[in-house]
Amino acid sequence: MTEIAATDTLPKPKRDIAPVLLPIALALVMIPLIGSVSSWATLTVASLAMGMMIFIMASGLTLVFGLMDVLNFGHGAFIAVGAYIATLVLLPLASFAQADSLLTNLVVLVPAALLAMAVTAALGLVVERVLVLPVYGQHLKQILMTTGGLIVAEQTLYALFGPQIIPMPLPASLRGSFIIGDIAIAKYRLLAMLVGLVIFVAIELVLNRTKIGLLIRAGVENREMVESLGYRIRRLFLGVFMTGSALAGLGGVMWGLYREQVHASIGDELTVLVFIVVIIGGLGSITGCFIGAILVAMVANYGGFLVPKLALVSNILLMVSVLMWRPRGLYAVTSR
Amino acid sequence: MMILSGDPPRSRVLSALLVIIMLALLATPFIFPGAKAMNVAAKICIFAALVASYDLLLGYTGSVSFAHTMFYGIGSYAIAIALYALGPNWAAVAAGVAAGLPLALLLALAIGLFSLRVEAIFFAMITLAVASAFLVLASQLSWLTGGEDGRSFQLPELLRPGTVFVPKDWFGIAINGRILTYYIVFAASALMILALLRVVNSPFGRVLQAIRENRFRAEALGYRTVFHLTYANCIAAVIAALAGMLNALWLRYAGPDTSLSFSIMLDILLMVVIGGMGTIYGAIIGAAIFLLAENYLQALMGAASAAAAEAGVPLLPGLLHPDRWLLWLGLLFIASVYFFPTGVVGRLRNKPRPASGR
Amino acid sequence: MATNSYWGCHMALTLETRDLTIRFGGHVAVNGVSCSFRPGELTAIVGPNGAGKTTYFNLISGQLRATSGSILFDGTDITGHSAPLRTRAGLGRAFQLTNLFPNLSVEENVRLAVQAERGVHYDLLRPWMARRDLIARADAILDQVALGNRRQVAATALSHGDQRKLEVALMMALEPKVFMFDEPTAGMSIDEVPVVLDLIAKLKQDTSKIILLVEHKMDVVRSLADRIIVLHNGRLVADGKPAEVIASPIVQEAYLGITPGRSAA
Amino acid sequence: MSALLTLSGVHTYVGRYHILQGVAFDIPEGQTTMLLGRNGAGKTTTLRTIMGLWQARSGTITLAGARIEQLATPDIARAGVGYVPESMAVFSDLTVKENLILAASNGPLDDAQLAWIFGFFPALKKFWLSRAGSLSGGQKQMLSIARAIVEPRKLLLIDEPTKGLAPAIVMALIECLKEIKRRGATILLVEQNFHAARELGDQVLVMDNGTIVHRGEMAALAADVPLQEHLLGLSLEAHQ
Repeated sequence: MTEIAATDTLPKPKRDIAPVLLPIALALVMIPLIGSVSSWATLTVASLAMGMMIFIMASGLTLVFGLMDVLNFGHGAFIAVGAYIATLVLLPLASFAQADSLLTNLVVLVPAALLAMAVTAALGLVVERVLVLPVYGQHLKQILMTTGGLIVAEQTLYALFGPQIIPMPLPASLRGSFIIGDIAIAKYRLLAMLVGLVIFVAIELVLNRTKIGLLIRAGVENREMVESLGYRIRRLFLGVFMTGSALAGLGGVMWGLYREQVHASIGDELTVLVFIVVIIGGLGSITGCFIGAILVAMVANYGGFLVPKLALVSNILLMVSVLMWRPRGLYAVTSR
Repeated sequence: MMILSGDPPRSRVLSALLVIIMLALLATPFIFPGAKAMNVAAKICIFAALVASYDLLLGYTGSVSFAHTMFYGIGSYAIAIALYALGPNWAAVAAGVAAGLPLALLLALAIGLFSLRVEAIFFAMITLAVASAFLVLASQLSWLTGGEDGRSFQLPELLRPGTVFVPKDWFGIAINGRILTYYIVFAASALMILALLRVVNSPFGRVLQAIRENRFRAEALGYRTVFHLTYANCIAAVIAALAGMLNALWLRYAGPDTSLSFSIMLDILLMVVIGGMGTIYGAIIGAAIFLLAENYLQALMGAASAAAAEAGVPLLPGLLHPDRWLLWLGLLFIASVYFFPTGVVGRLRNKPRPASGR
Repeated sequence: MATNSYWGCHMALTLETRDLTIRFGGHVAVNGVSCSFRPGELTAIVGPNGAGKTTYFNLISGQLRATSGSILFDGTDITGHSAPLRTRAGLGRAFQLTNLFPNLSVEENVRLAVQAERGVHYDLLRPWMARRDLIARADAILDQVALGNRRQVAATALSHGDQRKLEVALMMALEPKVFMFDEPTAGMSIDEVPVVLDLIAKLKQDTSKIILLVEHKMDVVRSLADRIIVLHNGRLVADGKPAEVIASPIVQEAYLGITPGRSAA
Repeated sequence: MSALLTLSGVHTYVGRYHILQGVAFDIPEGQTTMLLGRNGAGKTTTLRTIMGLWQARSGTITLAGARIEQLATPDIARAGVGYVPESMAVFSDLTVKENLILAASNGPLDDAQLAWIFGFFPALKKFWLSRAGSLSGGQKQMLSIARAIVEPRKLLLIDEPTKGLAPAIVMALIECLKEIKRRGATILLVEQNFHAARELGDQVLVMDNGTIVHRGEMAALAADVPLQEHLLGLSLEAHQ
């Protein structure tokens, strides 16, 4: 393969890094406001962990919109389904989960997560075929159909699992915190950060280093041309939709463990959060989604600490101020 | 014709249905005595108006808003809080109206103007986010709103059941404050629906349809569409708030579950889609079908569920349980968006005119 | 030509672009076009595909904003005005791709334009049927464009030719001072063309109006235009009477890429 | 001389518009066929219908003996049709290299392919790792054509490649297309620029109102001024 040195290139477009600096600046500004470094560190870690979980849930939604211009208002259903499915494994095998060995814990945790992802991916397949396929290109009907899907999914969960809150205790080895100096970092938050980061890096690698990723990026820009080059974009899209659903399911499992309980309405709650994140990030942008998730989590955590009253509307304020700055979100996808 | 603003039902079956519903609602206190029937009838009136105001947005401008219950809730809470705080008198009612309507108007204006700055496709998501924040706010500010418990209050003397105008022995039914309240609800709802019918059939309403059909061209004709859309948003919000006020007066209570919750938003969506988007009449049909079904079919579901449980059929009892009512509605909703996007009214109107009508 | 008497008149309507330029990225779609248009004169704008004709139209009617240069209309600089504002000032525009309200009826389409012209924007307390004045005006226009018998038909159900007529009707309803036609006969079958040409010819009789026409078909241009301007690669390369412009060697050579008589050799 | 592509009785609707009204023609193998006609005659619709981007409502399209009118666009592409749309449609967020990798169906490009592409379009070598969006119009057009010829194609559909390009670039582009021709490609080329059409065409089809109104040798049309006047006189470009 001949590699040609890119010395003689056209002026490269400047990388737009202002949005990346935003959460960093926000974190730094908070140090004096919060006063105590240890509280600040705990809050920052909590923000990052929460942000990663939200990112995992939101990434699929934003990709699906970017690639196929489909607004999925039922995305929250995958989150709830994922969490419930995990309890099917975690609760019967509670003795494994509560054993004091990390290995034994993982023996139940990993299959639980994998099962949740498999089920939500399969559900994604059905949703795409039944609800989304007939209404391509019609935003209004997409919103209505997928909202209907959300109701049905939520109600089915009630019917199958009952309306009560199901406890979802953290495995024993993930409880507690690491203490560094006077800073306590919860183990589970570290895990959440790690998983989120791995997924972010994985998505970025797939998008930027593989042919599938190349196809997705090209498809976001011009679907017809991708087809004209001989690629079946419908299949690619179905793949992305299922992956997005599976990630939402994984996010649901992680959120359930984070809250240590599951309820069918977590779909509703998180739908709103996820929407705010993808709007802030710019519909269709993974990087924007990542930053948006961290910002939302930071505002929730710092805001909840500093002015608990304001925490109620903090997400709205965040969304409004970001959109006032950039009406199409942090990283607007240019083709639409 | 003038009262219907030149937009008659245009279908014999539809006209008949509407007349039947109107007459039934008008006569409910006399022909279906009992608190339950009156409650259902009052709710149909209120929701018909509420859904019609939502139709102004969804059907006539083509924008999906999830914040409609927020305005409904503002109306409900304004009345409830005012009567709770100022006591059961007409001044309190007036105060509630004077506080609630401007608040709804301002919020609608703010949302409208803000969403103009951003991408049109964000509108549905932004309204969802704002509405959910408002819901949280309402349940958290419990010193004002009573939190999850909501606010119960006393009605002014005139509207109380104890106030009897015509004693029982005249018609067999006592004409009391409760019945007066019912007719206030009925008349106010009818007025609101007629007003909305006027709005959508006015020159302004035509512009809204034009924007829905082809926004670019509407602007090329010289319409500043952003103002029209914001205006429509404000009208819908004010009507929704008024419907909320009626709701509070009827229930003597305002709380998150009766006026703000997301499930009411879903009910509104279902009613407007089932009835028929972009018709206003669809709101009446949708509200009547939905609420009758909700109140009377649920009992049927309960019986079926019990029977299935007795027969030992697995899963079915859970699925047929009255609490799973929304599950079936959700399925119905998907099916109607897919198969009957024009709803009942659209279907009836599209049908060839009956032979006798030619 | 009935136009000469107007040239000396200082009170007459004016439309002028000065150094009008728009860039899309690195591409200069319209490049420093200065031109003024006079009432009572139909100016045809011609040029090859991609020459910038429609872009030039969009700049004048406000669908696009100029990168630099200015547009003067009736003594006012309208460069910064939005499209609705320009429409209200009297710039009427018919679109190249038919651009109607597809699910509204023919009469509703025209009434919307009449209503816009009369400035009836927020009248929401009177029903449509009470506005006899608007309805009568719309009916009159429909009769003028020979669509009177199709009032109740949804715009989307019309034939292509009828849709173009409706498009012209919308513009007439706006009673503009400037009529801008963007390929009014594009995609029409042969028998539909004369109706639209007649309509434009009728409009021409009112010598207080400015009429601009983007057109490919030379027979149309020849039969209607009093003046031709030629755009090429975004620049104005020729301006004059039809016969002169078509014959001019600059246009033949530089713009057509064909030297007269040589192609046969 | 065998026909590589045959259209017969093709009708295409776009929305409610009946654009192609019974289009029928043959494309002989190894030749360049020009598709001429005024704006709105249906030229682009013809290419899009062949490519499957708009579905023909009736009629048949045969490519090398196989019916393709029912196939989806990707399958038509795989059957060997390369498409260069009017708007060029390069992926502007992707680099030149990535644009070409997508066009190569079997993984990365090999040296021979690269040499062949760079032979035609040296500019692409120069801007190999730049974003395609930052290229000039002419360079984008070249990238778009390069993308269509990276893989051997039975048939190339090219829609108005010279549109909006400066005269010098048009000349260079014509040379490139001539070279592609010399190597035996079969091309269906939509063109408004009569000069370019005359330079490149072997055969010519003229469309009007959704049907083919003339077919013949390009050279014959180029020599016959009255016929040009008759067929194309409606458009200023061809006007003599």
